[in-house]
Amino acid sequence: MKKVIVKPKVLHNIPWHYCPGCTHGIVHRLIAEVIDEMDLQKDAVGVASVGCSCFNYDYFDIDMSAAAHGRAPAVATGIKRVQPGRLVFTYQGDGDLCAIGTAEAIHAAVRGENITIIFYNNGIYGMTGGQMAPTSLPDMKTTTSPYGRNVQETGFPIKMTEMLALQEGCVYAERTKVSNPASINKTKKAIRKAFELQLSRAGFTIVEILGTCPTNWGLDPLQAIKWMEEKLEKQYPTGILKNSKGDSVICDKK
Amino acid sequence: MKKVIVKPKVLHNIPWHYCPGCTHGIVHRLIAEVIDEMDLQKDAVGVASVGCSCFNYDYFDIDMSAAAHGRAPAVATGIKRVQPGRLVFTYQGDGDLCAIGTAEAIHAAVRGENITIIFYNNGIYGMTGGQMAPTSLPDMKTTTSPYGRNVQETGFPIKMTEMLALQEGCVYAERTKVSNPASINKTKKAIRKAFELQLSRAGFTIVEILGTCPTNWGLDPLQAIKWMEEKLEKQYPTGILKNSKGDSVICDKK
Amino acid sequence: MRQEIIFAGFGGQGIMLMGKVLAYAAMLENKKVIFLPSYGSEMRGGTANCTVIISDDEIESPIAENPNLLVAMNRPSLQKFEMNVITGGCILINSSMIDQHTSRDDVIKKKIPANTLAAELGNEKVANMIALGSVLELTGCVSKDSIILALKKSLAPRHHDILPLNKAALEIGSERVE
Amino acid sequence: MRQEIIFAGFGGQGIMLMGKVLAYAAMLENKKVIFLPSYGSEMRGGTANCTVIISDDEIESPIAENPNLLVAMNRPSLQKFEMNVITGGCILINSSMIDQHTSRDDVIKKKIPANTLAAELGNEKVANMIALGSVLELTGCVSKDSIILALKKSLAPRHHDILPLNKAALEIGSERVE
Amino acid sequence: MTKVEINEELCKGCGLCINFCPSKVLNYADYTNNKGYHPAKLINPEKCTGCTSCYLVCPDCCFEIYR
Amino acid sequence: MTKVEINEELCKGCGLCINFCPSKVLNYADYTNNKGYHPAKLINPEKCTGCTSCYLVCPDCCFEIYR
Amino acid sequence: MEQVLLKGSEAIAEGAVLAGCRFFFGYPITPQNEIPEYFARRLPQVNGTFLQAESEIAAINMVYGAGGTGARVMTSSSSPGMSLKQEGISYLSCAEVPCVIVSIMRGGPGLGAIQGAQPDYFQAVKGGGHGDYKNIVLAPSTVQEAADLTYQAFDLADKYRNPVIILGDGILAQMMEPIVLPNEKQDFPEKNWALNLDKNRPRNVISSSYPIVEELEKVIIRLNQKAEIMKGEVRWDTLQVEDADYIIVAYGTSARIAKAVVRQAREIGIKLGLLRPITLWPFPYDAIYSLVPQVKAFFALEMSTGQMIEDVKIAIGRERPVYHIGRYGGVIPRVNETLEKITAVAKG
Amino acid sequence: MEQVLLKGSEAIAEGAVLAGCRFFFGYPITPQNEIPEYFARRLPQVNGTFLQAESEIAAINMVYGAGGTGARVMTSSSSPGMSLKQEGISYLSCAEVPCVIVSIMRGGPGLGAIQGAQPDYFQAVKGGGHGDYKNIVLAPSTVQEAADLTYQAFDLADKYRNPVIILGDGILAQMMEPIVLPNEKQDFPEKNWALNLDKNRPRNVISSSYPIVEELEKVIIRLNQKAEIMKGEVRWDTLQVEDADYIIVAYGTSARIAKAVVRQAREIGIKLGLLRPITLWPFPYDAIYSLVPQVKAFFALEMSTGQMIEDVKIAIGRERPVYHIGRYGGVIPRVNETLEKITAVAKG
Ligand SMILES: Cc1ncc(C[n+]2csc(CCOP(=O)(O)OP(=O)(O)O)c2C)c(N)n1
Ligand SMILES: Cc1ncc(C[n+]2csc(CCOP(=O)(O)OP(=O)(O)O)c2C)c(N)n1
Ligand code: SF4
Ligand code: SF4
Ligand code: SF4
Ligand code: SF4
Ligand code: SF4
Ligand code: SF4
Ligand SMILES: [Mg+2]
Ligand SMILES: [Mg+2]
Repeated sequence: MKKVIVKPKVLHNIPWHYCPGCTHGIVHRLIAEVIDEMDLQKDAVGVASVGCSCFNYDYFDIDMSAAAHGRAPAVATGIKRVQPGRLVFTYQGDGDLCAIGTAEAIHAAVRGENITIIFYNNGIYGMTGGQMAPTSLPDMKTTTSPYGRNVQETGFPIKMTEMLALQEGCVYAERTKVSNPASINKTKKAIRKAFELQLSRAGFTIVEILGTCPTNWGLDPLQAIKWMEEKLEKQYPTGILKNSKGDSVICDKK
Repeated sequence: MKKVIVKPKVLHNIPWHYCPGCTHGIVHRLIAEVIDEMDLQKDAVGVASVGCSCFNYDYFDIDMSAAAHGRAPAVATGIKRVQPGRLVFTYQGDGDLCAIGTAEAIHAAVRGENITIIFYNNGIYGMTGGQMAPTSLPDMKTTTSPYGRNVQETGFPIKMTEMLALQEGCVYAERTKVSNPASINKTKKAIRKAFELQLSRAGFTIVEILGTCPTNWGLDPLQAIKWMEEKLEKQYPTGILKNSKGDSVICDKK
Repeated sequence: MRQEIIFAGFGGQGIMLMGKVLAYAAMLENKKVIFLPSYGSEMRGGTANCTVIISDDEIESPIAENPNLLVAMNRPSLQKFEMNVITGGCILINSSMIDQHTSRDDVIKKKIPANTLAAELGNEKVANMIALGSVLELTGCVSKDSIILALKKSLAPRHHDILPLNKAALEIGSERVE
Repeated sequence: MRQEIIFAGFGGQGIMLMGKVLAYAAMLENKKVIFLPSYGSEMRGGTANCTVIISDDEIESPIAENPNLLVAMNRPSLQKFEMNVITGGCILINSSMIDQHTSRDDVIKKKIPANTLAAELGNEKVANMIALGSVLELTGCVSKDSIILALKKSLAPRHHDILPLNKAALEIGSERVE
Repeated sequence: MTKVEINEELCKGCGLCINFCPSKVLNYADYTNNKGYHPAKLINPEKCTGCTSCYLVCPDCCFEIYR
Repeated sequence: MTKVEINEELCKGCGLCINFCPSKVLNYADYTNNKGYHPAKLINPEKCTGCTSCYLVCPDCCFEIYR
Repeated sequence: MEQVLLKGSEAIAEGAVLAGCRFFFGYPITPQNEIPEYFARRLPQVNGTFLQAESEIAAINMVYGAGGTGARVMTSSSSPGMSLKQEGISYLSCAEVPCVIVSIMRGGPGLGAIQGAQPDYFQAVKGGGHGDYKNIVLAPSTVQEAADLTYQAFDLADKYRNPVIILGDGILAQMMEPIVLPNEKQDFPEKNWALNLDKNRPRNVISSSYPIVEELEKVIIRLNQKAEIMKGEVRWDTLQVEDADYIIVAYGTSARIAKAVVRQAREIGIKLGLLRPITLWPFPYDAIYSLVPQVKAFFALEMSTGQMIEDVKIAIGRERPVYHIGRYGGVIPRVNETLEKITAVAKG
Repeated sequence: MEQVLLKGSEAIAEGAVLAGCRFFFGYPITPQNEIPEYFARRLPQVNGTFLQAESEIAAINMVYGAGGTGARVMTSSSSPGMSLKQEGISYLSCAEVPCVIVSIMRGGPGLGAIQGAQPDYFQAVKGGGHGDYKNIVLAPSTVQEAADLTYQAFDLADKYRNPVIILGDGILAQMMEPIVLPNEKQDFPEKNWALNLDKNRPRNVISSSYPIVEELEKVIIRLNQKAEIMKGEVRWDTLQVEDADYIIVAYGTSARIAKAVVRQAREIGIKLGLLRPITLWPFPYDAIYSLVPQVKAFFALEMSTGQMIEDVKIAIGRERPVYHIGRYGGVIPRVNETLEKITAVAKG
């Protein structure tokens, strides 16, 4: 019998610290699969950010740099400028990317920095215990919006990937989700596409992936998947937001 | 004989430190005129930023707060949250707003903060001696792009106001210029519109004003005006980018 | 009198609540008390633990340096903390979740099948209160009444209907510990 | 020998260049030298000034505490700096731009109509070199040749055609100072 | 013929594989692993079509699939 | 009838008013002000229409206009 | 006087609310998340405003804005976040905007670990920001003190028009103790320097910009004179120093451990005393120096590799040895290991 | 050995280029704009990369990325910008990423003034960031030294895998002096810890995150041991200390003024000497202490209200008086006013 599918080679064989059913793990595996398939283990550098995924430098068996909260795109820029031939990607949560790291992400896009941001959007600060993120949904209850996110006081969910897509330096922006086998395969394709564009030096690429946080959403893993599809995806429709080296450009959907 | 037009009441009667022909002064006067006309001297608080305009707290005879570089929208937020009834505006250059202050501006827009940003865009860091800004034009020579802004290395001019306009919390965004009497009058109308919307608590408003920096552009004041209209405006077309309490919404012009 | 107790288990077992309620009860009895939770990334992957120190005198160091009781609600917790208990101290094991016992022979070994008994009471969630009942029995650090009062004061009135169940749990815990 | 010279005027008069060229020339003569420009927001609104200290011995403090020469290229500069010059020092005035003279009577007063003379030479821009010529005449701190060499070394070869004009300016400056 | 292996010690009992297996091959084990979770278990291995859905949705990389 | 006054000490001689005056009322003075600039000056005051263009474009608020 | 059981973080937040603080701007970071979370629940109940900023930098600058209006305002963070606030703190000090800033230290440097530690003493006390400025730094060591000192911090801030820093650690923030809360404050000082919409006064300006150096120098001299006056707020606590041969100097959580060490040392016949600075700035130099004649050696117990010890050294000079005792990165010093180190010195 | 006339900023930048620095990330701020501007012109000529970041924070984190690959990399800023870099500096130190950071001090706090001053000593030397870390801090006092110390800083950074800070002020950065440049460096150390694409080694990780406190403690202890070794790099200079009754301690621009004061003091019969720390961390405590027996009093001349003076106090204890002399906010101390203050003490 042939091994058909096993843990990707670039993943260390250690258990992950994520909560049961948290889809961070799925996204990690997808990245690893793409690196394996593109045979980039020695050519890839990952930049870990600060959030639940902050220990993922232990999980990927590739060169890794662990950035300060929000600064992964700047760190990736530093690496890429020295080693323009390498695949450089960041892995960032919505708190990391859309709050404290807003400027670093936007300016990486403005510069058309040849890096890829893998943006894990679960609409909440997972690591720190479920505070409101700029991506949290209207009326969503979190530990810092205990009465529900009041849009009058705190605004509407940020349009982050849309902003990045707006910049000329951004050549590819897609939003996907990891809620079932089909969408997981689609996410993998998006990651591969972004990596390929990066290696062809086309410019800045981002894949936003809707994921879960069962723990801080207060839902069990399956309910969380459902909530993601019903609520999160409604706010953040999946699809290609920009593909300036390809064809369709969907920008502001409103 | 009646005084028809004199220096607005809320401007202190002291000379300004701006270089000859620098249009910062025009914009100051327009803000002052609107405050006068709306009779808001005691109700307005201005937030000065860091750039050539950083001493403008000395020029306006209203309560003023001088913010750290890039942080004026956060300072304005702090003020507005305590005193929601006041007119709170920031005055920011393109370096201040589009580089170091990117996140603060975007999140003020995301929150729909009831403040107005007056954004003076001269495509360069004036105060510090003519360095490249995220708004500098492709191939533009500055002290930090001595061989011209290389878009491959440093990207294309940032779409700042477009990004702000993209957020739901932003209700009004207009780009104007101050290159002749007509456009100056138009700018004044835009400022007034933004202030009125703010006072009606509609949300975040921004007026981007194309202005000159004769000194660091290496041009005399008249040449500078021309360059602004010929080059800067080409990159940054004037017009209403968002008016969600009115009608037309022009977003990504691409 | 001074008690240093470690409560340990996984998230969802109500570990923090056990500690907090005990601390509250101690306060109600005018004792000196400190509650110190573990926190942060330790809690990812599901482990949770906290310590309570109760004393008649001022509690100086907030760290339980010489715990005299470990309440181990699941297997990894036992492994993690069993060596911390002082000689002559006690290890209370939730025997519904842990099939072995500690290898230490210089401590008192106690068992309570907390989940099983809770299920019998009709609500697995009160396993923690059952274990807490055992703690009261073993240490006598506060009275059951104080615990009930603490629960009452910390719960919103609309939740007071669960008090009888908790009281029953405490009692079973103190009776059935062995 | 030690010279502390202040050059002051408005932006566009080539004030910094005067100082830098003088400093360069001093270096070429193997003297100790320091050039210190004013900078930053002082320069908005058009004022500019710098100091040059030339000495045979080590220059310790980079600040010209006892300037023995002020070169005032416009009116506000004279007002700003005239009180700084030491007793017995000298104030050189660009009489094309300044119609009065210093009120100090404990200093030597000198004049050069730098702009007028520069215009006569056909290029108002060399007013600074004319004033610098006067400085050389008044202080003897470096030779004209060193200045020319300094200019030559600091200009790209394609600009060397302006050297004769500058040389002429220096000479006029040293001749016509009064 | 397909063989599916589950690394029970990595499993956190989230149930995603169980839910997404189109052939109802999987369910929770009645025992707990060392971490205290009820791991997923093949209850109808013969029904497995090798569709890899379980592998795809498992957040903890517990699956290996052979054909 | 219009009267235009220029505050010469505020003027920095930028020339914007001169350029934008549709009636060619303005030009540089041949003297300099205290800062050293040649200020703007009314050379044809009688031609002034009171259009306020000069006021509008002046960055240093040098103008007052009376009617 | 009813007792309540509160976490250190909650005590800080409630102390602030009772002191009239109605505005909080912050950004989540462990181990102080309970502070913003408490405010998020509590402030809407008292017509206050809780706002989660997009970053620590935005938060501190919102404090600058709100504080400039005269409102009682607070922010809180932990080590990496506090580093980001340093520019803002320098601005607040220079512009003399009263506010309270809570720094809950964790293991550093870098991302470090989230357990309690004390390695940000230098940052808080010497000034991690740029320029010459001084902020009062209060170091609570119990949950009761966390509430009380925060409560008082607002008065101190207003009294001196100066930021006040509460310096705690993860242990203090996370532990619960029974405490008695202070009464709700009713009277607040007038602030005619503020942007407070008083239509009868001339406009005000809040700024830290002084382009003319002579003016800036005057401001710095004035701030320095104010700092001299603020030195009068110095506070410390002592335990069994009267007859002590040896003194531990320790603050915050370390001081609690030190207390136990003192008790145990006495039990084995070592005359140990404790001096606990409550204000870290101003530091109780004189109080410490006054112990020199009677004392053989000093110990600085810190959860850092040695920061406060420098102030102890400045206090006592080279007249007595000062030994550093510490654990790092979130490891808490044990009573017995600390005692061992002291015994080793005491028994020679 | 040809002399060139350079600004301090340019000397720093060219010193870096000659030391093999090929990457610069920075953000404009007066009075150090000539550093990025020099790199913007120069680096493209040597196949290097100059990148103007969107902020100081981005710049320091780009340094973290680039330094992690093993490249020689630099950033520079001035006071407010340096405050913003503190989080990043803490990360760099903890992750042991070698790099050179130039801090050109101006008048602060707040926006302050842009003229040269020295009020960021604490920030650079004690650590404005969070956590226990130590960086070597070099304080050039001439343009020649600006080039030389920057040149050497890269070797120090690589030798210890540690950031090195060049601490100067606006005067140093802006003034021009004739200098002789060092030779272009040819040999560079191997860096097998770096993300350097060496396909024959296992992967590397650059991180400052240690969630398990015991591990973090080990790292801190190791960093602390490294700091002890780095103390061997202490450097200072003296002028006429042999027979001195009084000593000025001063660094950077202040030390130049102090030199003139020493000369003039000697002229009026006061035996004054100068001790000039070249490394501010490690600080020359022993060198200063060794002067105590012969010296009646010490003076700390600083363009701040008193920061380095604390280290002088630690050095000498309370055995001799230490007087602070300073001007602030961008005002430069005058030779004669300084001499007067010293004379007042010397003449009693
Ligand atoms: C400067 C700084 N501020 C705050 C934090 C605390 N912090 C750690 S993770 C995090 C948010 C994580 O949320 P997100 O990026 O959405 O990731 P998730 O955990 O949801 O995957 C925060 C605020 C920090 N480590 N550093
Ligand atoms: C934290 C910080 N970084 C950098 C600076 C230096 N600085 C002052 S003004 C300025 C840029 C100003 O440019 P812009 O905002 O475009 O205003 P302009 O002068 O062109 O009107 C910079 C970088 C500063 N003061 N503070
Ligand atoms: S807290 Fe949320 S995001 Fe973090 S590991 Fe748990 S489920 Fe995943
Ligand atoms: S430098 Fe430019 S922006 Fe600044 S005052 Fe001068 S012309 Fe205006
Ligand atoms: S491979 Fe498909 S059918 Fe087989 S167990 Fe997995 S999900 Fe079920
Ligand atoms: S998806 Fe993975 S972790 Fe979840 S139950 Fe199945 S095997 Fe276990
Ligand atoms: S008002 Fe009009 S016509 Fe009169 S001077 Fe001004 S611009 Fe000219
Ligand atoms: S526009 Fe104003 S400043 Fe310019 S020349 Fe005319 S009056 Fe003078
Ligand atoms: Mg998240
Ligand atoms: Mg600008």
